[in-house]
Amino acid sequence: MSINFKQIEEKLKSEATKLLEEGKVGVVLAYGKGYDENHPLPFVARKASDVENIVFNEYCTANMARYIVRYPRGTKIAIAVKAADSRAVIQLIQEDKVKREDLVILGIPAYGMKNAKTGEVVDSKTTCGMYNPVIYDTLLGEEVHGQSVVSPYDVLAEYEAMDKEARWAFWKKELDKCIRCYACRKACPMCYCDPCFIDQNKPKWGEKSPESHGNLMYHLTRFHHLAGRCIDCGECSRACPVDIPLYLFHKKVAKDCEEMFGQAAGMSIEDKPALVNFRVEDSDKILE
Amino acid sequence: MDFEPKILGIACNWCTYTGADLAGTTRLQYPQNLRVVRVMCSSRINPSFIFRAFQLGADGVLVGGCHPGDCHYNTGNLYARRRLAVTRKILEFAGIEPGRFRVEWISASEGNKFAEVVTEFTEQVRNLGPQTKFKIEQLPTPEKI
Amino acid sequence: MKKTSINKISDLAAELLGKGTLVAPVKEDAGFNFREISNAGQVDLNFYNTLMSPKSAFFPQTEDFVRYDKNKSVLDAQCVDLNLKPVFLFGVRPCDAKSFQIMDIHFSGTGVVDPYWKKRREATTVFGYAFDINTPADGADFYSTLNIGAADPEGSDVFMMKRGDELLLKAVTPKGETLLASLTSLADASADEQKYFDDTVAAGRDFKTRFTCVDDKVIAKKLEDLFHKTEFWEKISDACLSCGACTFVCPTCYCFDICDETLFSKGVRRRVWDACMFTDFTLEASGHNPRTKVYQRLRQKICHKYSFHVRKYGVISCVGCGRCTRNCPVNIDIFSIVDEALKA
Amino acid sequence: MCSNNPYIPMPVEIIKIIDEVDTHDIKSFRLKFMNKEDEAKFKYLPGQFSELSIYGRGESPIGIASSPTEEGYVEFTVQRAGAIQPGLVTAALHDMDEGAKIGLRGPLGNSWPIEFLEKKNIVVVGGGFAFTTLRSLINYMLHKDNRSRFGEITVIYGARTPGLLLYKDELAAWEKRDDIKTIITVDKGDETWKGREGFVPAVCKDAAPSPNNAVAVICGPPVMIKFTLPVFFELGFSKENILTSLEMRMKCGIGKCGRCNVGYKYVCSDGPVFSLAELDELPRDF
Repeated sequence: MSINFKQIEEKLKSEATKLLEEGKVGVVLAYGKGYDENHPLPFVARKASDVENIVFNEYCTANMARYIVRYPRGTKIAIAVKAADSRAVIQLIQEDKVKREDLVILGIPAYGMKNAKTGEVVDSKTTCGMYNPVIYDTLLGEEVHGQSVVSPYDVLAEYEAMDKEARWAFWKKELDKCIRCYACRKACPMCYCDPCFIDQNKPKWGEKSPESHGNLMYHLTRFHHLAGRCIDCGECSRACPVDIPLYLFHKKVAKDCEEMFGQAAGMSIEDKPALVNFRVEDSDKILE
Repeated sequence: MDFEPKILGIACNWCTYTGADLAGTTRLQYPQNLRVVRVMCSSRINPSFIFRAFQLGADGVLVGGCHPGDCHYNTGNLYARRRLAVTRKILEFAGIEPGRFRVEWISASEGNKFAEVVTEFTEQVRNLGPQTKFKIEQLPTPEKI
Repeated sequence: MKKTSINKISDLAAELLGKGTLVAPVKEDAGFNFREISNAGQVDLNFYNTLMSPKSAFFPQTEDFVRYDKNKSVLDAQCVDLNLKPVFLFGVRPCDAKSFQIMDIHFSGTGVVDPYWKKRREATTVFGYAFDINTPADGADFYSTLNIGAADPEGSDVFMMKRGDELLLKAVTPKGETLLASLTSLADASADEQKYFDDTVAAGRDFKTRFTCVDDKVIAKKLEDLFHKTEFWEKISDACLSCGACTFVCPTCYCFDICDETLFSKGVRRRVWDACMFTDFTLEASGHNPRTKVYQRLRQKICHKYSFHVRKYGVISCVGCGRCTRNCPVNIDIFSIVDEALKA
Repeated sequence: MCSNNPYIPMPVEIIKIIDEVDTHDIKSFRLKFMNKEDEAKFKYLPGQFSELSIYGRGESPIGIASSPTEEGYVEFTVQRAGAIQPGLVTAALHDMDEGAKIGLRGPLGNSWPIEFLEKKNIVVVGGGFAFTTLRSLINYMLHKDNRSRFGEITVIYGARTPGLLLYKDELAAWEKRDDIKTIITVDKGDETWKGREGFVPAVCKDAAPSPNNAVAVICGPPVMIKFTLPVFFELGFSKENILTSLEMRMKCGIGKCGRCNVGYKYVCSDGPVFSLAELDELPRDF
């Protein structure tokens, strides 16, 4: 069985038309035509007549949850989500950035998505590796079953096995490449702070120039800010023009959080984000 | 040459800082490598403080707070515990020796524990040697073309 | 006109290295980039185009102005000098070579002259490098739309092109002429090769990608008229994340910030690339920010390149290299936006 | 690289600090050049601005408040900024004492068009803190060598409270002179205030300066400008004869860094002074 992208696109269009015509939502966040087939754009349909421009194919990797916070509170939004994107939506609901009742979630079960820049398949190596959306109102297509499930943390084994000197050398090399275009934080559905800590001038956490120490400060703090919140969609790494494997660090922190706090990000709207929560019985072992 | 580590201590106002005072008034000896910054609660500690301390040349960072359950603000240190646990993991994955960062719960009456922890931690950091990974040696002039 | 064999390119590189600093494309993880060459063997001409633009040879991401000590008097601040050896910027694609001329207008052609740009520009000899005439485009670029040929020597001092296993080099400016004459690792080209060179330059002009006939003035006027049509810009910017990737890779984006970076008391005042897509780009100390919304910033970017720049300097500030399109995290294509604006 | 480099500030010394208002967040700084040749080079006209530069903090574009006719120093009136992001430079300036040394880059931008203003009646309208370059202009015109070059001068200046009026001594001196008509108003007076109360637009309406051979120079907070302009249109001033000075975030001050553009004009190098007619050509993006 493979994913029938054309069918999903048709369903997406008909759902979007219905929702817009009935006035149930003000905007539909989906994907639209880009400058060629392999480069679809995030697209916002506001009227039923916009719907014809919606597309869905294997290159529609963008996480549309990024755009939710852009609309004023109370806007009725329909959003097309894949597995990781749905977790981002849940996380945003947990953080009270959007209300569940303001959202119509159109779930898309999918695998075999491709990175538009490199053409590589996007799988559990760079993302959470799930196939089915965790939350949805309407499922566009059939749930995927029978695909082999690979732990998203398998890819970490190689790096965890490195000794700390090698790991530092690896991260130093990778983070030194950073040109501070901030595509990672802008592509991230969880990075909605304005201003971002790195843009503050008092206290000034990092310099604006792309030097090692500023880059380190920016990225480490960003990893920390996303601890227990990162839903492993891999957008940051795909957005990066200089190909820094940011997903590795995010995965590592997500894995640790899951182990320590017994909770993965964006799996249930009942949860609270791990770091703004505690249990009295949390063990001091986590500090050792 | 003997290496004298520079250690940043971040202590909560209500317990650890008072504990440090007690250690002082009871004339307990502990190494002078610790520079203490007082914060109102261990949950006030922004993880960036710790990253920044390492960047500015700290060889180790010691965080002190009230015992879980004894927080002056009821729950502050319970949040801090989770947060600092993550900080620790991040430092470790980036390649900083975990022994350079320590969180201890020290109450206002535990002057001797404060002295013990500082002594022990200083020795530990001394054995790890200077921290060079994060430290900014000077403002570099990158010839990035 | 001169020539050399492609597999002897390292000899040429070595000779240039002996004369000064060589900056040439090097293969890295994310793609090719212009880097200062330390070993002649590093030079690799098997690239389509570099990830980052070569503007950094003249306008590096950070340029130090002054070194100071906060605890000392302002009189003790030291101005950072630029000591440049001759620089050879090797393997610049025609569209990027053109971008230098456009940036010249801004930095050294009008108003106050930027001393850093001027000095670096004077020290540099640009070796242009024609696109492979068989595969001159990759779908994202549209330089031909802006009247730049696939083998356009304009903007280069020396222009190079491949012919089979040979690399042909022709001087375009007197500076290039003097340099070529002094290089011993090159052989003289035959009349046949001369003809091939000229034919290719001509053929490069005929090559068209994604072509919409455009007149600078028409676009500029159209965008000016569209400026206050908020719905248009909102629609265009729906997908935009307002990150700085497009501006940082762009060969003609010149916005910068002047920052004081201090460590303890010592510091340096430097300029650093900035991007009009950042929220704090226009944030005033009073708290007022004229461009708080994504559409305002994207509008500024597009209009600046295609309208304001034409009005101010008479030329579009875009060379169609396609880098912004290639590197946009959400596949926004500047050409499509302009195209849509023309239709709107 | 170091000489004639437009990015390198000239060293200046703060020779006098004047606390201007009762909220103590606006101070005037008198600066003296430490190098004679810098002073000789620093030739400016009213309306221009400079970058005040403090190493380690940054630079701030500030309008020149003194008139070129005042010799031996340049004066800047600076408000401590920091509503949203802390204003690093202005805060540092306010904490400085007389004798401190800072950097100065300028003069930058265009000036009030003196030649255009010559032989005309000038109506100067200012509001609050935006009076600095207007004060420069007024002092310039009032100088004994220059007074005959201009027609009647009317100054309308308003602030929120009497304590917030800038340059109080000079205002008093102008009120005594008979070659300048000075109207001072405050939004709300206090017990000791004997002058006029009311908003600037209303005062302008009352004063009703004649548009004949007259130019209005208006500077103030956006809300004041918004309501004052219609008054002047009603009085019969044309857009060419209303001048104002714009504000944008600036860094380089010489039209290179690309952030202060309004349409195709850079406020720092093509402005900050524009006539309304010029502004009409530009998109509303400020």
